[in-house]
Parts: sequence; C-alpha cells; structure tokens
Amino acid sequence: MPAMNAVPLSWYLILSAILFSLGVAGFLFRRNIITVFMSIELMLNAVNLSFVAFSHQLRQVDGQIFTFFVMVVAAAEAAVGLAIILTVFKNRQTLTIDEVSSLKN
Amino acid sequence: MELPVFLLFAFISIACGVSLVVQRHPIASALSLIGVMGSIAVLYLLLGAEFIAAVQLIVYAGAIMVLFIFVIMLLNAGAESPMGKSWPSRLFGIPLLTVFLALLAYLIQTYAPSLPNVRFGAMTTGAGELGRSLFTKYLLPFEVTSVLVLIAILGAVVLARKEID
Amino acid sequence: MPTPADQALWLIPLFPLLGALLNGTLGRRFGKPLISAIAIGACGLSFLWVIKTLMALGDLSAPHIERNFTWIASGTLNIGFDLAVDRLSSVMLLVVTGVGTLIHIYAVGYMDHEEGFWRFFSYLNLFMFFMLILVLAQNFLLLFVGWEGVGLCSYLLIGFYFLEKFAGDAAKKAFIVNRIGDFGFSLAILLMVVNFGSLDMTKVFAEAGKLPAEPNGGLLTAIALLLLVGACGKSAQVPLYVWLPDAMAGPTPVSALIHAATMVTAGVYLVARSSTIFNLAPLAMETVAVIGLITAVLAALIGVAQNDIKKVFAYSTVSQLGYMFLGLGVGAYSAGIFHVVTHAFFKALLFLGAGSVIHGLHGEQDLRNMGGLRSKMPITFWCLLLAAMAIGGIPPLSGFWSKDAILVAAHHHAPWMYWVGVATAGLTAFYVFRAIFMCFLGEYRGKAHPHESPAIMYLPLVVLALLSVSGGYLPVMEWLNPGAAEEHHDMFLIVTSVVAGFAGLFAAYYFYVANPAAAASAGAAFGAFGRAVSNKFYVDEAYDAAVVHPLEQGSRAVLNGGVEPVLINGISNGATALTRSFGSLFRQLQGGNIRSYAVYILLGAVLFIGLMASGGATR
Amino acid sequence: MFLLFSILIPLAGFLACVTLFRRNASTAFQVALGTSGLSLLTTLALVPEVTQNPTRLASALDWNWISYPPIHFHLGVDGLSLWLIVATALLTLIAIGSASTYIGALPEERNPGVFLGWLLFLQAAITGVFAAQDLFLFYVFFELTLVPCLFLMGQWGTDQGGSTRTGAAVQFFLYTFAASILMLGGIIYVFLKSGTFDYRNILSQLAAGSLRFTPAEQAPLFLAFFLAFAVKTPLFPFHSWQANAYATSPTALTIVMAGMMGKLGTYGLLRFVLPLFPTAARAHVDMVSSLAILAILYGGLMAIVQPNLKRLLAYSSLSHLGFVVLGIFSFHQNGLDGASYQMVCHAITTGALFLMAGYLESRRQSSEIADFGGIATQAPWLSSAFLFVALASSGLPMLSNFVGEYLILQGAAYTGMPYAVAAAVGVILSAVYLLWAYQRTFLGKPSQGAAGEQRYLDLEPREVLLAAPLLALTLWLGIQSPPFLGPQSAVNAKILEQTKMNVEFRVNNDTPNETAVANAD
Amino acid sequence: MPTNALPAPEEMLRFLPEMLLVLFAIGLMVWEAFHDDPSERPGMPAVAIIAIGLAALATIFVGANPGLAFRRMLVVDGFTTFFRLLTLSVGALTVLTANPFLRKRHAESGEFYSLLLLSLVGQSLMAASNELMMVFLGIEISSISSYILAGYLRDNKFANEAALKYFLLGSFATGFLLYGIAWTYGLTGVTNLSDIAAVLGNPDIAPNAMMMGAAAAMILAGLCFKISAAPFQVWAPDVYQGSPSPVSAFLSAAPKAAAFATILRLFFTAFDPLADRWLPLLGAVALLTMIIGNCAALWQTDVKRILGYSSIANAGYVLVAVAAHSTLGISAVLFYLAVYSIMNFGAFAVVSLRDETDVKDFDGLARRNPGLAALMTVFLASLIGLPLTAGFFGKFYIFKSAIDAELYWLAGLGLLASAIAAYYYLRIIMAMYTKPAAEGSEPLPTPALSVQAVLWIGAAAVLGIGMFPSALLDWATKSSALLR
Repeated sequence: MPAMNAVPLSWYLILSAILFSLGVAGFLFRRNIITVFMSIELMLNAVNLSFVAFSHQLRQVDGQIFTFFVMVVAAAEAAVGLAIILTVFKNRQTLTIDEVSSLKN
Repeated sequence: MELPVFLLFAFISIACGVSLVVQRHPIASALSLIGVMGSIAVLYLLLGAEFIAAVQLIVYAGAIMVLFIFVIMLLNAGAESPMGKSWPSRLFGIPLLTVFLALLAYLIQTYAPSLPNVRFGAMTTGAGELGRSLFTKYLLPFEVTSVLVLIAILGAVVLARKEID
Repeated sequence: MPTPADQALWLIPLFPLLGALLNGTLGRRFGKPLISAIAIGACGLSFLWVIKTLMALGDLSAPHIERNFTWIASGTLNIGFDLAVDRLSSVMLLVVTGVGTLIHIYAVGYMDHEEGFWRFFSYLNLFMFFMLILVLAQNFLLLFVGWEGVGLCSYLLIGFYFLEKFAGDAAKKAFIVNRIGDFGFSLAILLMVVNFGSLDMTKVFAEAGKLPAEPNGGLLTAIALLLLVGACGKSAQVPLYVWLPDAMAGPTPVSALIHAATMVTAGVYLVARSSTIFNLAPLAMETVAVIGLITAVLAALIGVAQNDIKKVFAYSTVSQLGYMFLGLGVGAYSAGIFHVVTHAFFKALLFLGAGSVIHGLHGEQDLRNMGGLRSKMPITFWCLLLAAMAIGGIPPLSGFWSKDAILVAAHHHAPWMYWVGVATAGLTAFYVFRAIFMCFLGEYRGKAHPHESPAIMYLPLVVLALLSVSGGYLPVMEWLNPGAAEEHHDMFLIVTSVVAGFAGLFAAYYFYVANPAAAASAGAAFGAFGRAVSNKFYVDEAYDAAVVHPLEQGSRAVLNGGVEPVLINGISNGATALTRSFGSLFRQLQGGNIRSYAVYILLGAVLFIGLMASGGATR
Repeated sequence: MFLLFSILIPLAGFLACVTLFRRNASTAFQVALGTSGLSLLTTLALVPEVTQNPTRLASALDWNWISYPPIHFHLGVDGLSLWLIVATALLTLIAIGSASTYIGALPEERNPGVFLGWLLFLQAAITGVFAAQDLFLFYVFFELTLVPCLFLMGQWGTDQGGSTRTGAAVQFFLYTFAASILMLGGIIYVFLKSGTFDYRNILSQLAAGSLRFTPAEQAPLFLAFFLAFAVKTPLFPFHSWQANAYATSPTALTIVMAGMMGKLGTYGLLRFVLPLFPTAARAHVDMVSSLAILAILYGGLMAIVQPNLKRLLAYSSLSHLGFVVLGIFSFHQNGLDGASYQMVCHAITTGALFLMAGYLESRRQSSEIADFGGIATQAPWLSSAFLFVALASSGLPMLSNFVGEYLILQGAAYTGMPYAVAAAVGVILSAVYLLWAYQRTFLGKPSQGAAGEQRYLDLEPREVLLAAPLLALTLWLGIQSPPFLGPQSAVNAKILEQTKMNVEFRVNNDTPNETAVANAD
Repeated sequence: MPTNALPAPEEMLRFLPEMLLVLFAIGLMVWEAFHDDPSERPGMPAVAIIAIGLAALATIFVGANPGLAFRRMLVVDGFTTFFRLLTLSVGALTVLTANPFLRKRHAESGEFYSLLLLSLVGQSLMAASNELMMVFLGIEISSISSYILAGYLRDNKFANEAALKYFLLGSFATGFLLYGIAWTYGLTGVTNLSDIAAVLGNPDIAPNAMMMGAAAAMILAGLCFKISAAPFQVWAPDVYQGSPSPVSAFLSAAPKAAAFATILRLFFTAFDPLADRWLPLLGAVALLTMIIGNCAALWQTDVKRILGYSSIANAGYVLVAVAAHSTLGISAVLFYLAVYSIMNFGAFAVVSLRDETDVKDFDGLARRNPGLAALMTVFLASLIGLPLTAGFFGKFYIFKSAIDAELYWLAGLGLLASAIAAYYYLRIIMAMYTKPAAEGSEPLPTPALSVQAVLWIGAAAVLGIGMFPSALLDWATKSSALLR
C-alpha cells in the first residue's frame, strides 16, 4: 500500500486498460447503434487517460497535446458518425445493429 | 490525499463504464458515459493536466455528449431488443475480453516497477505551455485538424441534407 | 572368296511393291485383265529375278549381303536397310515367289466375280513384298518389318469381306494374336541390342557364338524363348494357334498363299535363322520340340471333327507346322525347312483344290453338303487326291520324305516323340482322306450345280500336283547342310510311319465310304471327348473367359467406372473441393453482423499482442 | 531472323483477324491461311542452318527485354526444337485449312475471324516455347499457350462426350496454370542462384561447376518443374483435363492441341529438367518411369472402352506420351532419341487422326463410334487413310511411330528390362483399340441414320489436300529417319552429357555390357 | 525553444500539394453554393481534375529536393512522392469514373469532389508523415472522408450499411491503433519515427521489450484493418459491395496504398529494431489473407463482391513482399500497388457501367459490347497474372523478393493461392464470352468519354507495363529508399 499522497502511475494505466476493455465490451454486447458508438468514445477516453498519465510521467506536454487532438478527432467522428446513423435510420427505421446485416457472406 | 480521491473517481468511472455496458436504454448509457468522462476529468486534474481536464468537460461531456443525446432524442431510440444475433460475440466475447484485459494488465505490471508515483503538483501544465507547443512544434497537426473539421461539416451536409438534387 | 557383284537384291521385293502401289492407287480405273497382268507380272518378275540372282551367286557357301541406305541411327546403334541371301533364304525365296506366282494366277480365276478385285491383288502383292523383306532381311529389325507387314496384309485379306462381322472379327483376332507373338519377338530384339550391341545377324550370331552353351537357362535361352513366342504367334503354334482357323474367313487363295504356304512358315524360318542361338539353348530347343508336338497332336485331333473343308485343311496346316517345329526342336533344321517346302506344295494344292471345289459349288464349304464330285470335277479330284497322299506320307510322294526325315530325327532325339509323331501321321492321313472322300466319293448331297473350274484355275493345280509328287526329290536338305552325310534311314522306322499313313487312309475309307453309319456311332462312342474335340477343346471360349472378357469388362468397370472418376478426377476435383470448403468456412464467418466482425478484430488484436509481446511468432 | 518471323507472322495474322476481319469469314480465312503458310516457309528456311550444326543455336537473336532482373528476349533453334517448330507450323496450317467449312458456316456474330486469329496466336506461342532460350521467356510463352485454348474451347467448342465446353476449358486452364505456377517459383530460384535467366549461360555455369544445385535443392525444384510438365503432357495421373478438352474442342484446335500441346511438357522435361536437375531426375527415375508405364497401359485400356472417338484418341495420346516420358527418363541415347523422334511423329499422326475424326464429325455431326459403321464401302479413301494413320500410330514398321517407339523401348531396355516389357504390352493394346475402333467405325454394314441408311461422302479434294502431307510425312519419317533424327540425336547426346555433370551417384554409360551392370543400382 | 514559429519557406513548399487540394476543395464548395442549379455547374469534375493535376505537379516539384518539414513532422522523399502521385492518380481516375456514374443517378454534387480531394489530402499525409501524431491525423482524415463517400448515395440502404460498417469498425480499429500509439509514446517518450527508431535501437535506453512489442502490435492491428488483412478483412467485401462502384474502386486502391505506405514507414523505420517480432507475424498474416481472400471469393456471385475479396487477396500478396523485409521487397510492394491500383480500378470502372453487378449480368457481354468485354478481360487477365500483363510482373517481383528472402513456404503457397484466384476471374470472362446474353438485354449504351478514357488508359498501362515493366520498376526501386 503506497503512501496516501502517492498513486502508482501503473494504477492509472490499469484503469485506462479497464475502461478501454469496457469500451470494447460495449461495442461487442450493445445492440443499439448509438450505444455502440458511445462505447467507441469510451475507448478513446481510456486511451486519453493513458496519454495524460504518460505525459505526467515523462514530464512532457506532448501527451496532453495528443489528448487534445484525439478530442478533435472524436468530435469530428461524432458529427459524421451520427449523420451516418441518421441516414441508416431513415432507410431502415431501426437502430438495432444486428438488423443492419444485409451485406454478408 | 490523492490516493482516496483517485480510488474514488477510478471507482466511479469504472462503475459508470460498467453501467454503460449493461444499461439497456441508450439514454442511460449516455448519462453513464458522461459520468465516466467527468471522473476522468478529475483524474486529469490529479495528473496536473488542468487545461485538458477543462476541455474534457467542455468539449466531451459538453458538446459531444449533448450531440449524442440530441440524436437519441431525435430518433427516440427506445430500449434495445433483448436478444442479440451475433453468435461470435456471445461465444467468444467474454473470454476474449478477459484475455485481452489480463494481457494488458500483465504487461503493465511487468512495466510498473520502473514507473514513478504520481504526486499532485509534481507537474502542472497550464494553457500557456500547451498553446505554445501547439503553435510551434505542433503547428502542422493543428492546422491539419482544421481539414478534419471541414470534413465533418461536409459529411454532415452531404448525409443530412434534405435530398440530393 | 571375292564377293560377287551387286545383285540388286532390292529389286526382288520392289516388283511386288510397285505392283501393289499401282493396283492400290489406280487399280479402280484399270480393267481386270490389266490388274491381273500387273499382279502376276510383279510376282513373276521377282521370281525370275530370284532365279537369276541365285544363278549368279552360285553355291552360297557364304551369305551374300547387300547394304542399302541407313534406316535408324542412334548412338552406337546403326540399323541399315540391308538385304542378304544365303542358302536358307534362297530356299524360302524360291518357295515364296514360285508358289506365290502360281497362286496369283489361280486367284485371277477364283476372284473373277468378286467385289474389289483391284484391292485384293494390291494386298496380295503387298504381302509378297513384306514376305520377301522378311526372308531377305539381314538384320532382325528389318526382319521384324516383314514380320509385321505380312501380319498386316493377312489382316487386310482376312477382313477382305469386311461387310461380314465375322470377317472383321477374324482379321482383328489374327492381327492381335500376332501382335502378342511380336511382343515376344520385339523383346528378343531389345535383349539382343542390349547384350550384343547390334541387330545385324552376322554380328549377333558372332557375339552369341562367343558365349558358352547354357544347359540350364540364361541369356541366350531367354532370347531364344522370346523368339519362340514370336514364332508361335506367326506359325500358329500352341497356345497362339487360335487365329489361324478363323483366318479361313478370307478368300481361299489367301488361305493357300498366306495361311498355308508362306506366311505361317515364317516362324519356322525365324527359328532356323536363329539356329546359332537355339543350339546354345537346349532348354529352348526342348520347348520348341514339345510345343511342336503338342500342336501337331491337338490340331490333328480337332481336324478330325471339322466339317468345313477349309477348316479341316486349316487344322492340318497347324498340325503340319507342329511337325516342322518338332523337326527344328530336335535339331533337324534342314528337315524342318524341307517340310516347309513340301508342305508349301501340297498344302497350297489342298487349299487351291478346296477353293476350286467351293468355286464350283458357288461358295459351299460344308463337307456334309458335298460328295460324288469326282465325276463333276475330275481334275480337281485327282490333284486333291495326290495332295492328300502327299500329306498322308504315302511314299514316294513329297510329304513322305520330309515328314520321314523329321520323324527319324525325332527318334534320334527321343523315341517317344517319334511314336507320338507317327500316331499323328496316322490321324493326319485319316482326316485328310476323310475330307477327300466326303467331298468326292459317295453321292452328291448338295443343291448347287457343281462344275469344273476354268483352266486358269486348274493349271496351277496341276503344276502344284506335279511338285507335290516330285518335291521329295529336291535336294533341299543336302543344299542346306552339305556337311551332313546322307545318314541311312532305319527301315523299321520308315515302315512304321508308312503303315500309320495307310492305316489312317483305310480307316477314313472304312468310315466314310464303306459304311458311313459307323462314323456316327464311332463319334458317339467317344462321347464327351468327342464333343470336346468337335468343339475344338473350347480353347477360344477359354481365352475369351480368361483374357478378352476380363480385359474389356475390367477396364470398363474398374478403370472407366472406378479409377478415372474416383482417383484421376479426384486429384483435380479434390483440390477444388478442399479450397471451396475453406471458402465456405470463411464465408460463414462473414455473417454480415457488425458485432461479430468486431469480435474478429478483437481476436486479431489479442493474437497480435500476444504473439508480438511474447516475441517471435512462428520462428 | 527467320525464327523471329515464324513467331511474328502468325501474330500479325492474329491481330489482323481479331481486329479487321473479325466478322468476315472468307477474308479472315485467306489471311490466316496465308500467314500460317508463310510462317511454315520461314520455319522450313531454318532447316539447312540447323542441320548443318545441330547443337549450335541457329537463327539466334538476343535482345535485352527487361533491365532488372536481366531478362532477355533470347530466341534460338537447335536440332531438338527444329522439327517441333516446323511441325507446329504445319499442323496449324492444316488445322486452319480444316476449319474452312466450319467457319464458313459460322454466323457473323460468332466472330469467325477471331477463331482463326486465336489459332495463329496459339501457333506463335507454341513456337515461342520451343524457341525460347531464356527461362523467363520460356515461362511466358508456356503460359500464353493457355489463353487461345481457353477462348477457342469456351467460345467455339461443343458440349459432347459427357462434358461441357466451358467446364472443360476452365478445368484445362486452371489445372495447367496451377501446376505450372510452382515452376515459376523454381525458375526464380534458379535465377537467384545463377544470376541469370539465360539457359545456355546457366548450363555453362553448371558445366564449369561455378553453379551447383545440391540434391536437397534439386528435389523440390525437380518436383516443381516436373509437375508443371507432367500436367501439360499429360502424364498419368494428371490427365483428367485431357479427354474433356479434346472431346469438346473444335476440330481445328484439337489438331494443334493434341499435336503440339502435349509436346510442350515432354520438351520441357527433356530440355530443362534433365540438364538442370540430373541428380533429382535420376533419383526419381523409378517413380517417373512407373508413372509413364501406368500412362501407357492405363491409356490403352481406357481407349479400348471409350464410346467416343475423340475421347478414344485422347486416351491413346495419353498412352503414346507415356512412351515419350519413358524414353526421356531412360537416360540413354536411344531412349532420348526415340522420345524426341516420337514427339514429332506423334504430333503428325495424332494431328492426322484428329483431322480424320473431324472429317467423320463433319459428316455425321457426332463423334460417338456407335453412330458410325460401314463407311468403308462408301468412302474407301477416307477409310484407308484412317487405317493408314491408325496403323502408323499403333507402331507399324515402316511408318513413323515405329522408329520412335522402338528406340524408346530400346532405351528403356537399357535402364531396366521390366519397363521395356510393360511398355511393349502397351504396343499390343494400341493395336487392339485402334483396330477395334476402325472396325466399328468403318467396317460392317452402314449404320441406320435418320433417313434410312446413312450415306457418307468420300474425301473431297480439299480434304485430301489437307491429309496428304501428313500421310506422306508418316511414311517418310518411317523409312528415312536419319535426316530428322540426326539433328535431334546430336542435341540429345549433349543433354546426356549434361546430365552426367556433378551427379552424385554413378551414371550408366552407353556401352551395353557396362550398362547391364549399372542397371543394378 | 525558439519563439518565432514560422517554418522556412521550403518547408512550407513540402506541404504544397495538400494545401492545393484543400484550397480547391473549399473552392468547389463555395462555387457550388453560388450555383445551386446543377446544370450551371458542369465543370466540377474538371476543377477536381485540375486540382489533382496541380497537386501532382507540386508533388513532382517538391519531390525534387527531398527533406523534412515542420519540425520533422513531414518527410518528403522519393517514397512520399511515389505514394502521393499514386493516390493522386487514383483520385483522378475516380473523378473521371464517378462523374457519369453520379450524373446517371442525379447525385452529382460539389461535396463529393471536395470530399474526394480531402481524403486525398489524408492519404498523401499518411505517405508523408514522419510523426505518430501525423500518422494518426492522416489516417483519420482519409478514413472519415471515406466513410462519408461510402455512404454518399444515402438513399441506398446498402450504401448506408456499408458506410455504417466501415465507420463503426474503422473507429473501433482506430481505437486500438491509438492505444498502441499511446503506449509507444509512453514507453519511448518520443513520437517522431526517427527518434523512436533511435530509442529502440539503443540498448541502454530501450524500453520494456514485451510492452513495446504489444504497442507495436496494436498499431499493426489498426493498420492491418486499413489494408484489409486477415483477420481484420471482414469489412472489406461488404463495404466494397455496398458502396457506389467508383467509390469502391477508390477505397480499394488509394487508402489501401496509403496504409501500406504507413506500414512501411512505421515498421521499416521506427519499429525496425523489433523486426524479429513482427516479421514472422506479418508472414503468417500474409498467408492467411491470401488464402481467405481467394477461397472465399470462389463462392461469390456478385462481381463487386468478388473484386472485394480479390482486393483482400491482393493485400495478401503485397504483405508477402513486406514480409520479405528488404529493399527488393519494398520496391516490389510499390510496383505491385501501382499495378494493382490500375487493374483493379479498371475492373471496377467496367462494373460501374452496369446497374446490376451479378455475374449473370455479364453473360454475353462480348456479343453486346465486344470492346468493353475485351477491356474487362485485359484487367481480369492482369489480376489473374497472365504473362504480358502488368499483374504478372507484379506477382513475379513479389514472389521473387520472397524467395530471395528464403520465405519458400510463403512463396510456394502464395503462388498456389494466386492460381486458385484464376478461377473466379475466369468465371467472369467465361460469362462474358461463352454465355448467351440474357433475354431482352439490349446492347449497352456506349460508356461516357471519361470512363472510356479511364478504361483505355488503364488497359494501355496494364499491357504496356506488362511488356516493359522496367521503367516503373526503376522508379519503384528508386523510391524504395526510405529516408531514415
């Protein structure tokens, strides 16, 4: 048990790994397209956490800058992704991901 | 004082993450995602990344999630169908995930000894530093992100326009 | 001794070849006289050229060789188109060309109102060509050329009436059985080259002569036996004799020329030719003798029960060939060849006579529908009678001398062979005279109106009859081995064989002239054996069951039905099926469901991480 | 230069036929006939130079084609390839001639011109294979031969003999393509080892000992090459494509395919496999010879029971090419000579046989033997011609195939008598199936057609004109072998020499008695 | 750190091509905004072509003096130039093919072209980036615009599905990629490729190898998704089938090529010290990819889908050359990518002329439109790898490099797999030439000039390279020297 005022950096990394896995889990097990998309966001967040943790360890800003750019990308993805989801919904009237599987084999 | 804080928010984030995965209703998932983001923002503060923490709240929890919820509302997405149709995910999902997580955790552990402890204030970066390196070292990426945003706009226009003329 | 000047031996086979080509290509536009003129002329010319050559060469104490162009040259092997004449071949030459010419003449009359006159004579000439090549060949491969060639011609001529299925079948049978014989011959050739490095007879025999005798088998024995296989095929010896009786499907002159006088004696010629090798391989010699004997007896037995006049003579041919082999086998080559000569005379005569009868009866061949023709066709009758006496071994006709020479030699070799031979002689006399009597004596049992044949047909008969009578006095044996002193004949042996001959004659007279009823009862008395005899001992059936049927059905059922679809196509289809099954597997995984795809991606990621973290994947 | 022309002229004809005269049957026919005739002349023009010195590369030209890896457009002809090239030109000419009525009857939209064009292309490709002196170039031509066959079979073939034309085409293409693609790997390996694709250069390196393939290397390389050629030949058990292909192909194609295509395989074995990988080749003698024997017997037996004339001929082809392979792997002068001679003779006789089959088919719109019979009376010339060729192909002395088959057997006898014995049985079989087929097709009473008794026209002058050269050659090659065999023999002697370089275990040399000993190992 | 941030002008120039593309993209949108009547703006494809042309000129111009730019964020060398030109030319072909395709469906709009240009920006950034950051951004730019293009025909449910699949799975894979980047950054403390190589190469400061391997693995996974290598290939057939044909053509060529460029850049410079860890893995992946692509294609009945699987298989071939891990291999990769882009694009271009894309719909094409059938045959023959076509030499160089690297099994099995491939290409050829045309099928209208141009140029290139590959190979070899 470390000192009260000191958290091992590895704990942050572990936490980020857990969150990432949760994101993956969400992608695998959720059946609502939007939720699936949100789990991707969760994955990105998890990655950001490790970026920041590393940048703290390395005493650099670069990690945080990465985080910054990832957020921008996430925003862009969100806009486009939601637009795509909208069109899908328009054509199929469903948000269940398993229904969107007419292209196969 | 950090340890309890860390543990607390780590717990919250994991809990919210789990609820995102288990909740059947998209809104609930969205809210729990917001929870995750908030707690992560706090951890950012612990790590001394004030600006990022702020952006995390403003951009992520604010803008992006609002967009999500807006869409959910727009499509009034209800609770999802109980039964999934993907046998691979049902069969291999859990085992694979456990293996994946175990693998990562193990690797991090092998690496842990060489890692320092995190002390609050050991390193704090304000907007200034960040901005400076953004406009010097990371000038090009910064400019390029504008292209990204442009594409996002275009995409929204192309896909969401009333109908193609 | 200085080698005599070039005798242009190649002219001898050339004449018939030209005749064949002329008739074969343009014959259709020629009239019958022209065709016959060409055909007979070709044979006559080569006959004359043979005589001229022999005159010029004098006594052939050493073979006279003439080398023409190279045929095949590969590595150390060099095979030329070389012709040669020695005493042996000179005899054969005379027989082939002489008898051949006579039969050509006869055929003009016989085939007068047949379809494809021109075709017939071009085939006949072609046969002469190949036969002469066979006789003149100086190396074994060239001999093989003639060997196969005569086989081809016999195929063509047996199948002359190709509208009839049986003709086609008989022809095919003849060719294929011959091919089986040639199989042995060709293997012998291969062995010769491998071991003697050449096919030139002089070289081969020189090399072979260097080797020691092989009392109990060896290389030379192998070669000799393989040659024997070939000889058996061509000369219709057991077990390959089955084609010859069927070969009677061809026109009668063909039976006379090819299947009696000349081609079938090629086997005898081959063995005599290779005497150097055989002499060193006693086992092979013994085999030759035994095969000859078996053939002689078997064929004679079957001959007794035949009712088709040509079949009777066919089996007699087989049996006589057996005699010749016996002679060769016991080492009396000259006797064997002597019998070839006399046999050529009287057997040709028999067939031509039979032909004349058939011609006179408008195609009737069954003895039971003949009888009493003596008055209708006297010339034929007398000729045939002489021939019968000759073959029956009645002194002093030709057959007596040659057969006697063989039997005596056989007795020197092994007495039991002599006794079997004598018995066979009796049988021979019996069935030949049976045929003659059934044909000419008694009263006519047929419907058609018999008439004597035209002069062009019976003149050759007469000539041959004279030869059959006097042929015995030809100095063939002395000519062939002058060294051998005229060993005085053991009177007792001679008498016995003569007695056997007469016994056969009288038996035939008793059964078929004096009181025919006895014949039937006697036949019945034999019972099962009699039936077996009249069914030719079921040999054909046995072959069908043992070889032909299994071969065809086997390859149809097993190969075409089993191996091809399963194994052969399996090789290609199997590969296809495998890949396709892979394909379908991957296809199934491609379920279209996004979350499933995500699982694969996760799987991939896990694998990648695991492998690369653990360092070095497949290595 | 003549050599180059003999490839370029047909190509020119090809281009003309597929572009300008696609739909104009008559013009296309004249053009095709003209070009292939011209190319035949050019190939004949090669003869004197080659026969003068058979082992030297005649009419050679060596252009840089690709800078890296150094691939040369290197052509040349020697005693071994000469007659094959000539035969290719001749057969193509005859095939085109035989197609005149067929394409005349084709509707315009079936592109009669293209049909002829592809035939010319095929000729060019095959000639290229025989002429290529650069391994890479060889492979290129080798694969190019597939293309015309694919289109000819697929577009102008007929579904019969229980196989569909597209199926047969695709099967043929894939089978040979897949088999030969490993050879490309082998070629690349040889290049990486020797630094050149130039075949003569490689051979000289081997001779000098500067380049050596260890047995461990040779085994897989040998198999890669062997498989490619075995499928192309085809050799038992890789022949499943053959019967289908020959049965469905249009006659003109079958003539060239049956005549020359198989020779590509055997030529490859003789020209490349033996000199390049002698150790492995000798190590596999028993395997290959057994396969060859199986091909001979199996092909013969299958031919006996085929109800379809073209299929029957296909299997007889299988049997005869088994002889060739046997001869090649006898590693004896006689065997090699026989094989190379048999390649030419078989090309001509098989071409002639399929030509006859085509004549029959054109008269009866079928090649099922059961539909025929009794032709001999109505069409004596046709039947005698067929019989002539059939006898030649069944190895009758004085006709072409006998020489080859005899020498092959002789060579096999040196290697191992059992092989010779088994192969000699095949000779019997060939007589059986050919004569039986002849009897069922031509003899007997005429079969009953739709309108009473079937009538058959005898050969027309045009048909005689086409068949005559082949028949004449059959006879000529049978009687006068030296002028043809000589050049081949010289080259074979060299090949035999090359197979004895740095071979690990003892080699049997040509003097008989020693051979008898050497056969022991 | 220096306060004046402005980079030197020549560094600016090295970014010129991308700048041009962006400017024209914006210009197009603006221009369209002012002409909302489609009939008044026929010139958009022309503008796009001009933009690409200028960008290409700029590329060649700046390629003349190679070097780094923007604090070593960008690297401009022969390699970059090659891929910039490659992707640009693919873009040009796409414009030419898409124009009539969209008009026929009344779906032409400025956004399409702008998006195309912008995605080209992303790809040429991927080729040029020397920084994990830039790699990431380049990939995202290229991908996000590709998602949109895939779903461009938004009223077509298959297009939507394609877009959604592409988008979700793409982002999912990007997550792993990003995670890998994060770890790489954390372990090495640097993000510049050259620096990473330096760190990893130096045993004193080299980080925990296992974790580093894992990081590289995740990056590789993300990139393998982009090149549709097994087991990340699943999306490709669905997306290529669902997307509009010109877009499928584009997707199967440009982003893939760029992704390969990135793989080479990353793994031959930054992660080269880890080679013994990723090489065998890459070999296995190559094999699996070839087998899956070719075997699964045997069953397909839709031509676009067949081409989708074939693009997977082709990725496998290229990976073989990558696994050879040699300069020879790199040049083979470049050569093949160029060749593949042409022949594959040609095939898709032909498909884009048909509304129905089932194999049956190609029955008797040779009768109805011989020229088109002949062109298609040329492209397919090249895909089969018949001699005298470009594809043959592509495969030849690839497997040559593999054998040179003693990857005998990989080479042998790869060759066999490529032989299997012949089957499904042949099916299309046979359908065109041997099958009778379906009932009531009238001869096709002659394709628009632009498409004809694409087809003829493509065919000419395929045959030209097929007969004289030296020039292209020399260029590829020159370009294959990576600036370390």
